[in-house]
Amino acid sequence: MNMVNAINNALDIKMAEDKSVIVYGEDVGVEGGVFRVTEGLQKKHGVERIFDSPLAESGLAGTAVGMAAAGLRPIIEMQFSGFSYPAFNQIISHVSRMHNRSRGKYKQAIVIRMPYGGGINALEHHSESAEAIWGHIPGLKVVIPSNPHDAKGLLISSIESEDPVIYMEPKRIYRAIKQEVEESKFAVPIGKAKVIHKGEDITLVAYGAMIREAQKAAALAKKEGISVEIIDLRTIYPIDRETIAESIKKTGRIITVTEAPKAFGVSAEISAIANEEAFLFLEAPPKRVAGFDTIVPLPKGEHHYLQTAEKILYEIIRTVKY
Amino acid sequence: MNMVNAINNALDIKMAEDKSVIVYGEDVGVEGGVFRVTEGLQKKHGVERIFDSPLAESGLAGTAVGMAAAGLRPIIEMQFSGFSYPAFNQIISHVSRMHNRSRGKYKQAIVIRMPYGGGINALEHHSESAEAIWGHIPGLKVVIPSNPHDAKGLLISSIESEDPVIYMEPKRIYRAIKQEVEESKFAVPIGKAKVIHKGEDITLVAYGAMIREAQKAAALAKKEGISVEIIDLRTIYPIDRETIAESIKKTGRIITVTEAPKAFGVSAEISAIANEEAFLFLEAPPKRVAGFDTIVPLPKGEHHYLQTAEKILYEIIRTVKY
Amino acid sequence: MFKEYNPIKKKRLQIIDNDGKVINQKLMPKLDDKQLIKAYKDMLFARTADLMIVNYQRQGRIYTYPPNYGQEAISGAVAQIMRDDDWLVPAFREMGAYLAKGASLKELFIYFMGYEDGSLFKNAKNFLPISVPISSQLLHASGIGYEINYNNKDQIVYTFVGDGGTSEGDFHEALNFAGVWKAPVIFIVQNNQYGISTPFKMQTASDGIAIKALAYGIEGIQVDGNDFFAMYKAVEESAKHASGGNGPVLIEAVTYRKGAHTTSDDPTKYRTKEEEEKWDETDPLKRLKAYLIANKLWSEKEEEKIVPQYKKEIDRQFIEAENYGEYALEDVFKFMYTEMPQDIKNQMMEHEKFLKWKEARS
Amino acid sequence: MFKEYNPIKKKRLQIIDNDGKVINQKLMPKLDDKQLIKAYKDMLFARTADLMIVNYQRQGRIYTYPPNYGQEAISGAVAQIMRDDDWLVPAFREMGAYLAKGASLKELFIYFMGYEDGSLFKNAKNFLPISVPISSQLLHASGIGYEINYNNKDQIVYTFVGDGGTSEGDFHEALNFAGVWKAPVIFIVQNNQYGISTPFKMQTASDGIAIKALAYGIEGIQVDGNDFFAMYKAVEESAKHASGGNGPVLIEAVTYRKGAHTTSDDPTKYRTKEEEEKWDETDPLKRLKAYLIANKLWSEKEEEKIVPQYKKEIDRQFIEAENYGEYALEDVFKFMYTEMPQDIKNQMMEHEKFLKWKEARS
Ligand SMILES: Cc1ncc(C[n+]2csc(CCOP(=O)(O)OP(=O)(O)O)c2C)c(N)n1
Ligand SMILES: Cc1ncc(C[n+]2csc(CCOP(=O)(O)OP(=O)(O)O)c2C)c(N)n1
Ligand SMILES: [Mg+2]
Ligand SMILES: [Mg+2]
Repeated sequence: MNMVNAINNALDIKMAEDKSVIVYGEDVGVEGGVFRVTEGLQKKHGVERIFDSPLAESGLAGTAVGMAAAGLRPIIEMQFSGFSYPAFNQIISHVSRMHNRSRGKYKQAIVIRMPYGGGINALEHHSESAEAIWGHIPGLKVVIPSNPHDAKGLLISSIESEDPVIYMEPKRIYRAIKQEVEESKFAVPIGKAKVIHKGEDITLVAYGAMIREAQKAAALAKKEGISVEIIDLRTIYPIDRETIAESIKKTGRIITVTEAPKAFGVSAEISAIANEEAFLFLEAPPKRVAGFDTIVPLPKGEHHYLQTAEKILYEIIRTVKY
Repeated sequence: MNMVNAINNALDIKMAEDKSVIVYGEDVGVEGGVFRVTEGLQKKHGVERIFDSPLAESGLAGTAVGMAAAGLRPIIEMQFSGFSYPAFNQIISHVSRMHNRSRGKYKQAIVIRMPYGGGINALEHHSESAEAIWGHIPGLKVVIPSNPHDAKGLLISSIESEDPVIYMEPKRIYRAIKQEVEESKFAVPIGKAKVIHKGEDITLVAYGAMIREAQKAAALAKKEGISVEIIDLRTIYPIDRETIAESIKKTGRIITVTEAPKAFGVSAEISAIANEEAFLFLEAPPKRVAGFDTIVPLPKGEHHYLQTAEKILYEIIRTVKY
Repeated sequence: MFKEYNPIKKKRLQIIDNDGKVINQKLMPKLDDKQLIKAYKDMLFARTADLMIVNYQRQGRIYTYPPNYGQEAISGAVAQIMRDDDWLVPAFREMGAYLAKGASLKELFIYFMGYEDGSLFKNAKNFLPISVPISSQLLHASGIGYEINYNNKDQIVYTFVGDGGTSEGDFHEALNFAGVWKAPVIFIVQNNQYGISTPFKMQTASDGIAIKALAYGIEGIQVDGNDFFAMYKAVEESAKHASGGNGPVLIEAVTYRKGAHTTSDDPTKYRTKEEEEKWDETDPLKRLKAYLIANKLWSEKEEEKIVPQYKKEIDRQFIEAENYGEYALEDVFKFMYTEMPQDIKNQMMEHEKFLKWKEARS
Repeated sequence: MFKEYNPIKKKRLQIIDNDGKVINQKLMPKLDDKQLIKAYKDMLFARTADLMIVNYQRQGRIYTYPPNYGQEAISGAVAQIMRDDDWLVPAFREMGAYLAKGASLKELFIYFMGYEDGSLFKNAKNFLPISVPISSQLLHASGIGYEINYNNKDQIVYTFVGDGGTSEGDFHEALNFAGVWKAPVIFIVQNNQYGISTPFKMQTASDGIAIKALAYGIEGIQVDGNDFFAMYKAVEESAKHASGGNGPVLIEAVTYRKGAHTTSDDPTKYRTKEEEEKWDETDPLKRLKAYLIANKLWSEKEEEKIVPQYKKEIDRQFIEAENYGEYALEDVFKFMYTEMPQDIKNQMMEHEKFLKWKEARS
């Protein structure tokens, strides 16, 4: 399975299992979504359960709030994360708050799926990475898989979560990675990072499409005699401080890799956590390998912006030599 | 002048000076805004130049984009920062991007004013502090004054900025601080923090209404024999790394005070900067005195949430003893 | 009726005049005496409470409150028709509807005293909390409407918004979604002529609000919102329409906010005494009362007797609310998620440590 | 004309039939032969370019592109009327209008090849860049309209959106603001029956889009968007209306997207051949050409002669665009602010250091 198949499979399983699960969004029905993630599901589960919505993202999120309050488990798709912003008010004012506001009376078992990130030679607004913004909003969970297996397991967990989940899909690797993935249902827990590569000298924290780059960087670093530990964050919020802290306590050095803008981003949070959880173990300043504080350039300029294995290696070497 | 007077005064000066400056927003006209910040300006400058808009925040920001492209310098008011979110798409997709997208052809000399922050016993959504979100968006400048003098000077700079500015007003201290403020025009530069209290043992970085708390905490700390340096950040983005770094190099310790949620917030960015700019000088982990990662409680619970001088003192002592 | 009052005809549904005389017998809803008296009492109770809350607020015993004064017929009509199972998706200025849904005044007081607990509405089924971001709640109503159709339920959603709220994008999206989905939602716009200080003519260039229904292919009707009978009739027909699988209805209830926008507002800044007096003539309680008295269903004496009883009851609930007690630290954290994430637990524990330190110091 | 075609009458403005025969002489716009030929040539050029771009894309020489195929009469009409000083606030599917405004194909190619520089439009006055977030541009148009009134300018704003785009909240807010401000904006909805794969009937329950004008108290008109003359007439009258201080107009141009949504889309997934063929009969170029030929203003021979010339010219500009050159690192940073903040400068310098290191290593 590639990631597209895995997500489709998770949706299929949960729709089959639970009639309260419904899926809607722009073009998710007949067409199966612009990335074909929901392909075939309308045929199988019917137009009442998976359907095209009018072109209105606030409408998507706002109606989901009502459906969830009434007991459904809506899964909505934002066609691109860069087009989720018209829904911002509904998400920050209601999706994330209704449960608290009603003192637990009204659940918000909502999943908001959105492809995100750069590297696909797309038009403006199609390459955004705004996970830090969602992470900063109390009441949301924010999840990002880096491979088909996790994509499936995390989506199952997200759909089963009683609380709202922003489920961000690294579209750049939608079809880039194939894995054997169990056909039957399994869950990957939200809130747990995973050490996907053991190492001794330095910790790399990454997620989504950056995992691939981190892995390549680790391979390059190995040739330089540097042993890299890689943590796949998997959940942006609630963030897994323990796994990060433990790794730093071993390696003494940490770099966060993210394609989002640097200022006020995920990498800053991880620097702060490094300080709070493992200050005395730090042998070099926690480093941020992040996007520039600029707009993602159009395709011809995107290579300047994207984080590469070499850029990571460069910072690994600088940090180890510090 | 208190801060309300100072802002009114800055608006008045710029409106008198420059016909391209216009002001609009919900209830800013006849009524002079729900906080009376624009009181009297419609009488003076006319209904064409300062007027009530329909109740629609996306409309406010979106029309400002067009006006600014056509050469006006619109100043719009979001009645509360918690109601700026319907405008989020316009701000992130256009206000912050039009200049870059058009390669400098179309300026976005827009000021978006918004009262923010807690402590006024308000209804839900009236106590938000989302400056980190604005700070994370490339293309915006984000400014927060802590006193009438700076409020005026920073607003003058914001209106004169060729680039868009999110100008956040700590409504809790709208009328709490009175100062002698020059009646004539002066500017406080965007992007420059200010050391407002010299000290030796520890640095407090704060802004907006938290400056008062920081000052009280510094006074309390003094009694404990701790000398505190206070930096008033004044600009969230572009953030003044130099002033922060210099102070840490002297004190070796830093605490950021903010009323916004902690995770992925301003205080994380400052922790990251501390690492990047002054790692070898750090004698204790940079600390975040921030809001909980929760929704600001309604008035009866707000005391739990708000940062107080005592809470800051508590963390000062812990950090100094570290 | 929707044909007869199609908004393009620019007619406003009215059944009694300002003196309570029936001027449209044909459309007079069938209500028996008991029902009529109950309706009036509901409105009277709501108004009594409303005026008292404004006083409580002046005494500093409650925070900001948005008075309903002058708009009671709208909620009053809904109150008589809305069923237990129906949904109520409120804005913030329709107290009569909340009470009908099973909310207690005490809970509302607790809410406006600054506790989230006041949104729990223990005995109210299918009642969302008050929604502050203008118009955003309308989409929730459309979503619930989808659920009702999806599960073939016999329910209707009642939702409220103000005239100012019709300018928000969410108003448009909510009516559009509901139209496409044929969702059984009754959108009630309380056109009280102002959004805070902004007069209706600055909200939109359209001729009223009911006409906006045409943009969504749904029924719309403009109603004299200060005429209880007209409101009753409109809501009754709308409920039939929506229940019958015919989709949503937009009701424009033309009314006037006799009080301030909220207790922090001063309307003398932006409107005239003359205007207020003109609208006073249309007062909804006055009109229904005149009708009842003319029909020997009510008397000044009864009113003089009952109002003090109401006041006592309201005050009792208010004092109960005032004794609601401490806002526990845990309440800040407890409902953020169904289960508290470790991070949030830690933040709470750290804060408790600080509180202990603080106590020890003092 | 706006009265005659008031949307509540459910009439669609049409002037020629599918064979190019005039069926509405009364409203036939007055255009001389030269103007007519120019209009057709503009449309022919746009279509030729459009089809070539789709091919370039297949060859991997340009990125995603949204074809205009089938919708050329709409931009074609605007192109004849829009003045140098007027504003054009585009969506992304009205190439003919861009060219009329002074944009070059070369610039458009540069844009779709992935350079921001392609949005500079050096010779185009008052032309905002292509706007990708659906409907968001409409508010910019309303804002510009305010500026025009504010400074008493003699200008009009032309802005475009699709049928799908009418569902967005920004559509509502833009028309509402423009209505209240009496802004001289012409909102042109290209109702091409689909928003990507979503058919119009799933966007809204309303009977067409023109009727939505009533919600804003502005003029609206439904036009056969594949009829050049009808579009011309509608735009001409709208421009007069807006110039005269009467506020905005909403034009619904009923058309069909003959091509794919973008070059990444496959319409066979969601629509039938029969439907496509039915619409083929209404093709705007075919119809105008038939009119011209019948009036001896054009011939197949002329067309055969001119199309290859167009192709050559288009290819020349395309190749020039292909040689546009490197995207300098600085271009990522340079336009973020009027002056680069130190932080951003530092980020650029740090990246240059890395690039040097990388070069040294290899
Ligand atoms: C999105 C949003 N913007 C602004 C506000 C501030 N605000 C509260 S009430 C109000 C006016 C509402 O007017 P209207 O819709 O007519 O309702 P009314 O108060 O008259 O009942 C405003 C602007 C808000 N609550 N939400
Ligand atoms: C806010 C937003 N949401 C989603 C998209 C993705 N998207 C691009 S074009 C499109 C459909 C537009 O349909 P319509 O408005 O009818 O215009 P058309 O493409 O038919 O010209 C969608 C959903 C977007 N660009 N912006
Ligand atoms: Mg109102
Ligand atoms: Mg379309």
